[in-house]
Amino acid sequence: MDGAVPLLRVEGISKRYGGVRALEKADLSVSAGSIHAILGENGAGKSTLIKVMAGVVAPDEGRMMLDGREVTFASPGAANRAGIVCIFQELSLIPELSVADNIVISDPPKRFGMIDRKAQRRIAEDALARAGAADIHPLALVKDLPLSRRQMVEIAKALARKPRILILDEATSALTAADVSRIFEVLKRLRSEGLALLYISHRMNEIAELADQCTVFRNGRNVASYKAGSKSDNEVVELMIGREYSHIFPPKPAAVPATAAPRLEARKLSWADRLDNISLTVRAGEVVGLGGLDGQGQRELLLAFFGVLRGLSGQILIDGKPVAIASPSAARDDGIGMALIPEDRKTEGLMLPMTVRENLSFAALDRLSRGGIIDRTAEQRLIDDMVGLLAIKTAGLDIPVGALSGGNQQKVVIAKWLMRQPRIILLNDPTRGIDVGTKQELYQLMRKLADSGAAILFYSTDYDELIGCCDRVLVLYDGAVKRELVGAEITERALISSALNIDGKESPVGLGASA
Amino acid sequence: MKDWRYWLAEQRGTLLALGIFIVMFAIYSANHPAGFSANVVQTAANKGVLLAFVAMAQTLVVITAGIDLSVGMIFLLTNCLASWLVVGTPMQTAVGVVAVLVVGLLCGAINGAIVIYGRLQPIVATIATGAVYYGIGLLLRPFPGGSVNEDLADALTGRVFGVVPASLVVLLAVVLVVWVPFSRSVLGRAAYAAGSSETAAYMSGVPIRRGKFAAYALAGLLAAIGGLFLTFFTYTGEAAYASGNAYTLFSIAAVVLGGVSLFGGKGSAIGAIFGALAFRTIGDLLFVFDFDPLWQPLFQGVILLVAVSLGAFALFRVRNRLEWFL
Amino acid sequence: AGPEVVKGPAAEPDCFAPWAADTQFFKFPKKDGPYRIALANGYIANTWRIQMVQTAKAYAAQADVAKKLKEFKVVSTGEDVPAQISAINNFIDSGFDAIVVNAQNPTAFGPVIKRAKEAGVVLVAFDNILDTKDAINVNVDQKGLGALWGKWLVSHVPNGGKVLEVRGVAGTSVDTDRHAGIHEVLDGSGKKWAVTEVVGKWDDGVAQKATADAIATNGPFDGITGQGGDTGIVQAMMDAKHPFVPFGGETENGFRKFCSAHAADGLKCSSAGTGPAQVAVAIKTAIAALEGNVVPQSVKLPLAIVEDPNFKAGQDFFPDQSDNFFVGNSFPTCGINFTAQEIMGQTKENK
Amino acid sequence: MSETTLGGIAGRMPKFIRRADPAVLTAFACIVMLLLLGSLYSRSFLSPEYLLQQLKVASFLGVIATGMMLVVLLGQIDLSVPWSVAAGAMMACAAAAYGPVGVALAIPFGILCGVLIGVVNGIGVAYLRIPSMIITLATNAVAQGLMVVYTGGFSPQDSATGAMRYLATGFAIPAVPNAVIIWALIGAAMVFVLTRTAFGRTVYGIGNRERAAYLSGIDTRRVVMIAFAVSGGLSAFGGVLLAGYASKAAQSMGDAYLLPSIAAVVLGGTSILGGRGSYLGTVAGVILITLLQSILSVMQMPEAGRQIIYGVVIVAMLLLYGRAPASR
Ligand SMILES: Nc1ncnc2c1ncn2[C@@H]1O[C@H](COP(=O)(O)OP(=O)(O)OP(=O)(O)O)[C@@H](O)[C@H]1O
Ligand SMILES: Nc1ncnc2c1ncn2[C@@H]1O[C@H](COP(=O)(O)OP(=O)(O)OP(=O)(O)O)[C@@H](O)[C@H]1O
Ligand SMILES: [Mg+2]
Ligand SMILES: [Mg+2]
Repeated sequence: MDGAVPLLRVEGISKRYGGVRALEKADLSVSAGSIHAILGENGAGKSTLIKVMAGVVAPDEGRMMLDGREVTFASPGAANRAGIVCIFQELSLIPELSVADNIVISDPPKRFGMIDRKAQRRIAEDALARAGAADIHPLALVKDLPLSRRQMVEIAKALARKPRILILDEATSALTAADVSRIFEVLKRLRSEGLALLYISHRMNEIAELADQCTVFRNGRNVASYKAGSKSDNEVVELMIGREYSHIFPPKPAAVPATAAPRLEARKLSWADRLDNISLTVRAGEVVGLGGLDGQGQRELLLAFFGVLRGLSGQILIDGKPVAIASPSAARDDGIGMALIPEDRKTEGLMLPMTVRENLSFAALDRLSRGGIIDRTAEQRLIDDMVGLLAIKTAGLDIPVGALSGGNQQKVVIAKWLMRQPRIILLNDPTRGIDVGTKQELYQLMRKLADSGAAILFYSTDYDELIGCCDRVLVLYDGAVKRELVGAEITERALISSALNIDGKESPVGLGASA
Repeated sequence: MKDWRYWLAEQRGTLLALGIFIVMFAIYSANHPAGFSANVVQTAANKGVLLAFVAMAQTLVVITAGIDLSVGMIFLLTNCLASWLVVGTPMQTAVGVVAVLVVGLLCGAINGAIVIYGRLQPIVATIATGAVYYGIGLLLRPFPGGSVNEDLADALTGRVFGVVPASLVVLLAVVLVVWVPFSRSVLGRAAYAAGSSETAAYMSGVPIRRGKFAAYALAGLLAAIGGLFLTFFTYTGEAAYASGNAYTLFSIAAVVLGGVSLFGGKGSAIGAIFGALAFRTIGDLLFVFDFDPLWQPLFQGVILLVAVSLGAFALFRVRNRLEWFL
Repeated sequence: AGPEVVKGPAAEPDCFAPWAADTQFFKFPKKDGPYRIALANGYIANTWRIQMVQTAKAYAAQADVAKKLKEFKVVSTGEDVPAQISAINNFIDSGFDAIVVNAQNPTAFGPVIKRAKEAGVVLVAFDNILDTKDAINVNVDQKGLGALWGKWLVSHVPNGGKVLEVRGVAGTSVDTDRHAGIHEVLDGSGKKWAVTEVVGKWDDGVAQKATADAIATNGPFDGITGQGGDTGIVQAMMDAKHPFVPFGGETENGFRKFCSAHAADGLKCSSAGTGPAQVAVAIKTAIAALEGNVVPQSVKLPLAIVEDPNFKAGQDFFPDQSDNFFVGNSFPTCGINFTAQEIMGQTKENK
Repeated sequence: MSETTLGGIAGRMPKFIRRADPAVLTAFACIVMLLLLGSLYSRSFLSPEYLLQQLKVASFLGVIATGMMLVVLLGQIDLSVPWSVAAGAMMACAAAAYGPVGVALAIPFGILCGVLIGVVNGIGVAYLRIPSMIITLATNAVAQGLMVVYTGGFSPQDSATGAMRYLATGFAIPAVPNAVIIWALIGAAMVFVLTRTAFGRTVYGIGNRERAAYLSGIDTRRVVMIAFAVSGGLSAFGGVLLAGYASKAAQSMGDAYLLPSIAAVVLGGTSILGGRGSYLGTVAGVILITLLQSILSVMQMPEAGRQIIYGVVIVAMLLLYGRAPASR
C-alpha cells in the first residue's frame, strides 16, 4: 500500500456460528486502485468476512470504516448502495429470471413506477459487453446457462452496479482459462479506473498474475499480509495451512501397457448435439483425464457412462462386454461397479441437512442391509474405515454434513462411493473450490485407488491437475475427442492449443456458450 | 436465438393453457344446442371469471413458492361481507365495495405476515387462517341471505354493448390494474426472485420480504374481488364450507393448468386465468355430452386427470434424466 | 311470459297441497308435449343425492311419465353455487321446458329465476328450495320436522331433563329451521330441559364422534334428537353403553333398523323426514304446470313419519338393504311409491 | 436455507431428550396444556374413559396421518386422502357381500383399493413428474367418480363386517381399544422403517435432495411410488377402521380427514418441504388435533367460534415451536 487512506477498513470482526468461530478479530484494509487477494484454506473464514462486508451476515463484534467513517449494513442492499458489491461463492443469480432481469435485480430502471424493460436491456447488454460476455443473450433464462456462463453473468451483474469496491469470492472457480483471461482484463481495467478489488481464490497462479497485495487467513484470523510476489508459493501455502508443504502431485507409476484389456470402453458414443462419436478406453490402474474448454461435452460424457442420458447411440463396454446402462443404479451394480463424483456436491452429491453418517452410507445401503434392514455395526465399521482413509475432519458423525467445510464435504462425497469399492471411478471436476492441502490429499488418493486396480476417468478445469495426475488426457472439443495426449505429451501448451482447437479452422471465442 | 423465441419460451405455459381452453370451449360451443351465442358465452364467462379471480390470487402466492389454502375462505368471507355492505345508494355501495376489498387485502396481509414474519410453512399457516376466515364468514352469515345492489350486480354480470360479457371486461380491468403493474414492479420481481431462489434473491439485495408480503396481500385482494363477484352473481352471501374448499382446490388445479410452477418463480396470472377458464369448461362439457348422471363425476375426474397429465408429455423428450429433478 | 296467478284449488289437490292458506296458485300457459325437462342437481357424492338421482331417472322412465317426456337430462354441478346457476342458465338457453332444481343455496338464484320467467321456463325447486314467490317450491316442512321431534321428546321424557341435540351442517337453512322447531317446542313445554348441542353434519362418522364425546363429558342423557347421521349416533350410544333413550330422528334405514331392534330396551323412536323420492313429486309438478294445470306456488310435501311401535320390516325399513338407504319414499297421495329395489336397482337394469 | 444445529443448552441434557426434537417436546407440552384447560371446563376431560375414547378416535386419524407423513417426508403431499378413505371403507364393505370368502377378504380388499389409488398417484408423481398436489387432486376426483358410480349401480352393501367392527371397537386387551393397539403397531412399524431400514433412509434422502439420491444409484422413482402406495393403503385402512367404528361405510367418510392429517403431520414438526421429521411428532400432532376438535365440540362452541379458535390455536402453536430458523 502506498500510504493512501484505505477505502474500506474492517477491524476486530468476530463471528460465531453456534460453537464454530468463523472469524476471530479479523482485520483488513482495502485501498482504491488495487487488487487485494485473500488466501486461506477451506473454512478459514474468507467467505464469512466478505459476507460481513457485504451486509449478508451481521458480525458479533468489530467495526467497519468506509472512507474513514464507521458504517453498518443492515442488508446486502444497504452495502450495495454504499458501493460495496460482492460476487458470492454460491452464485446469487435467480434461475427462473432472465439474464437482464438478474443484472439489474437490485435496482432496476423504472418508468412510471414500473420496471423499464428497454432500459434494463440496454444496461444488461452494456454490462455483459464490459464483462467480455457479449455472447450471452440478455433474454436467456439463467437456469438454461451452463455454470461457466452463469459466472460471467454474475460478474456483469456486479459491474452494472457501478461498484467502488468489488469483491470476488472464488468467482473463477468454474471458469476455464479463456474466460479467466477475459475476466482478468476486465479486473485490471477496473483497477486502473480506481476501484478497490478483493479477490478470493484457491488458484495460486491467478493470484500471482492479478494481486497487488495479499492477506492470508487461518482459523478466522488474518495471519499475514504481504506485497504480491514477495513470497514464494511454498511459503504462502505454509502460511495457509500452518505446516510444511511439499510435492503437490504424487509420482506417476510406469504406464499401464496399451495391450492390457480395457476396463471401460466407449465406441462411437453420440448423444444429441453434445457428444460426437466419442471412442475411448480406460484400463484398470490408469488415470485418464478429460480436458478441453468447459462445456465441450465432458460432463455429458461422464453422465452418459453413468446411465443418466437417454437416446445414446454407440456402445459402452465393460471388461470388453457391451452393456446397456439405463440408470445410476444399474451403473453402480456389482457387475459394473461404477461411481460418479458429481459436478456440484451441494445439489448432486450430498443431502446437506442429513448427517455425515447418513450421507456416507447412502450409496452403499443395499450392501449394508439385510432384508432391507440396515446392519448398524457393519455400517459403523465401514464408516470408520473411510473416515480414517480419507482423513475426514468432522466434529462427529451425527452432525449435518452441510456443517463441514467444502473440502471435507467433497471427501464425504468420494468416501460414500469408495464404500462400494468401485472398479470404475468417474470424477467431475472434484477439486473445485478446494484448498491446496485438501487437493493434494485427493491427488494422492486418486493415485492410490488407481494403483489398487480402479479405472479412473477424471475431468478437470484445471490444467495443472491434468498434467500432474493423468497418465493420458483426452481433449474434447465440441463433443468430439480432439486429441489424445499420452505421458510426456501432456503439457500446458499442448492442452491449451488443442483445447482451443488452434491447429483447426474454427475460432474458439464464445464456444463455452454453446449450451 | 431471436428475441421472439425467448418470449415464446417464457410464455409457453400460458399459451398451452390458452390452447387447451380454446379447444375445450370450441368442443363445448360446437355441441351446445344454443351454439356459440352471446348468452352461452356470458354464462360461461360469469362462472369462469369467479374461479379466474381466485386462481389469480393463488398465482401470486404460488409465484413466491408458497401456497394459499385460505383463498377459498377469503372468497367466502368477502362474499358474506359484501352481502351486508354492498347495498343502498351508489355512494353507500361504493363505500361497501371498498370496505370489502380492504378486508380481503387485510386477510391476505395477515397470511403474509404469519408466513413471512412468523416464518411458518404456508400450507399449514393458511389452513389455519382459512379456518379463522371461514369462522368469521359464518358469524356474518349464519345462514344464506343478504342482498346486494342489484343494478350494479346486473351491470357487472350482464353484457356490454349486448355482446361482450361485462365480467370479462372487469377481469381484463383487474389484470391491467393489479396484475400488470405488480408483475412489472420491483416488488413483483422480488416475488418471482424469492420464489425462484430465496437465498440468491436475498444475497442480491432484493426486497424479498416486501415482495412476498405484497404477493400475499394482493392475493387477498384478488380473492375479495372474486368474493364481490360471487355476491353480484348470486345476490347473496353464504358461508358454505365445502364450496370454499372447492374453490381453493380448483384454484390450485387452475394454476397448474395455467403453466404456473408450484415450485415458484415461474408462470403468470394470465396463464392461470386460462387455466381457470379451461377447468371450468371441463364441467360445462357435461351439458353437451349425454352422460348417465352418475357417471358425470367420473367423467370430470378423468378429464382432469388427462389435462394435468398433458404436461408430462414433455417428459418423453427429456434426454438428460437429471432434468427430472428440476 | 310468466304464469298466471289464479285461484285454487290445484289440479290434484291431494298431491299438490298448498303450503299455507295464503299460498298463490299458478297456471302456466299450456304447452304441447312431449317436454324437455332438466334436473339441475348440485352435490352428488352422498347416498341421499345418488338415491335422488336414481329415483328421478326411475320416475322419468315409468311408462306414463316417459311418454310425456322428449328428453330428461340430469347434471350435477357439485358444491359450487355459481356452477349450478350457470347450469340452469344453460338449460334455459338450450330451450328446456322445465327445470327441476335441488338448490345449493336458497337465496342465490334471484337472477336465474328472473331469466326463467322471461323465457317462460317452469322452474321447480325441491329439498333445498328457493327463496322466492316466482318459482314453484316443493317444500318439506323443516321446522315442522324439528317440532315433531321436539314433541316426541316432550311426550316421552315426562319430566324434562338432559337432551342431546346433534345438529346438521352449520350455515344451512335446513339446519337452522329444524333447530328452531325443536327448541320452540321444548321451550314451550313448560318442562326443564338442558340441551347439549353438538355438530354432526348429517354424517354418521362425524355425528358418532361428536356423540361419543358428548356422552363421555356431558352424559348420560334422557333423550336424543338428531337431524341426520342418526345411525352413527345410536352406534355411539351402544359403544359407550349409554342406556337407550327416546330419540327423534331422520329416516335412514340403519337408524330404523336400530329403532326396531332396541325399542324394547328403551330406544323409542320417531323417524320422520322426506326421502329423496320427493324429486318425483317435483317432476310431476313440473309436468302438471307445463300441461297448463293449476299448481300451488308452494307445495307442501307430506312427511313420511314412522313412530314407535310401528316399525315394520320390509315396509318401513329394509333389513337387508344398506344402512345409508333413505326410507320414506312413498307419497301415496301423488301416486308415487318406490320400493327399495326399484330405486337401487335402476342402473343395473339399464346396462 | 442453512440450518443451525442446536448447540449450548441442548448439549447438556440427557441423551434421549437431547435427541428428541424440541418441536415434539413442545407439542406434547401443548397436549397437556389443552387437557388442563379443558379440565377447567369439566373434570371429565381428565377421566380415563374420556382419554381412552380420544385415543381411540385419534387412532383413525393416526393411521391416515402415518401415510401422509411418509409422503410429506418425500416433499410431496397426498390430497387424495378423502376418497381413498371412502373407497377403502366402501370397497371393504362391498367385498363382504360376496359370501364368506368376501367377508374374509374384505379388509385386504379395501386396503388394496387404496393401494391402487396410491399407485396411480405414485406413477403420476414419480414417473410422469406431475406435481403431487395436482395429480392427487385428480385421482381424488376419479375415486369419487368411481364410488358414485358404484353406489348408484350395484345395490351396494355397506355394512361393516364383524372383523372390521372388532378391529375398530373391540378390546383384545382389557381397557385398551383395539384401534389404539393397531395404531401403535402401525406407528412402531413406521418408526422402524424410517430409522432402521434402507427404505427409510432413502425416503429422507429423497426428501432432502432427490437429485443427489438418484445420482447415488437409488431408484428414487420406485421409492416415491411405494410411498404413495403405502399412503393410499393406510388411508384406505383408516377408512376400514372408520367403517368398523361406524359399522358401515359412507361416501363422505374421508372428507374430515384431509386437512387435519396435513395439519397433524406439520404440527408434529415434519417439514412440509420434506426430509425432516420424526414419527413421534406426528403422534403428538394427531393427538393435539383430535383433542382440540373434541374439546371445542364438547364445549358447545358454535361452529363459527370453533373454527376461529381452531385456526388461532394452530397458528399460535406453530409460532411457539414450528418456525423456520432466522436467515441472518
Ligand atoms: N452459516 C453458517 N453456519 C454455521 N457455520 C458457518 C456458517 N458459515 C460459515 N460457518 C463456519 O465458519 C467457518 C468459516 O467459513 P467460511 O465460509 O468463511 O470459510 P472460507 O474461508 O470461505 O472457506 P472456503 O475456502 O471453503 O470457501 C467454517 O469453518 C464454518 O464452520
Ligand atoms: N448449516 C451449517 N452449519 C455449520 N456450518 C456451515 C453450515 N452451512 C455452511 N457451513 C460452513 O460454511 C462454510 C462456507 O460454506 P460454503 O457453502 O461457502 O462452502 P465451501 O466450503 O466454501 O464450499 P465451496 O467452496 O465448494 O462452495 C463451509 O465451510 C461450512 O463449513
Ligand atoms: Mg468460502
Ligand atoms: Mg469453498
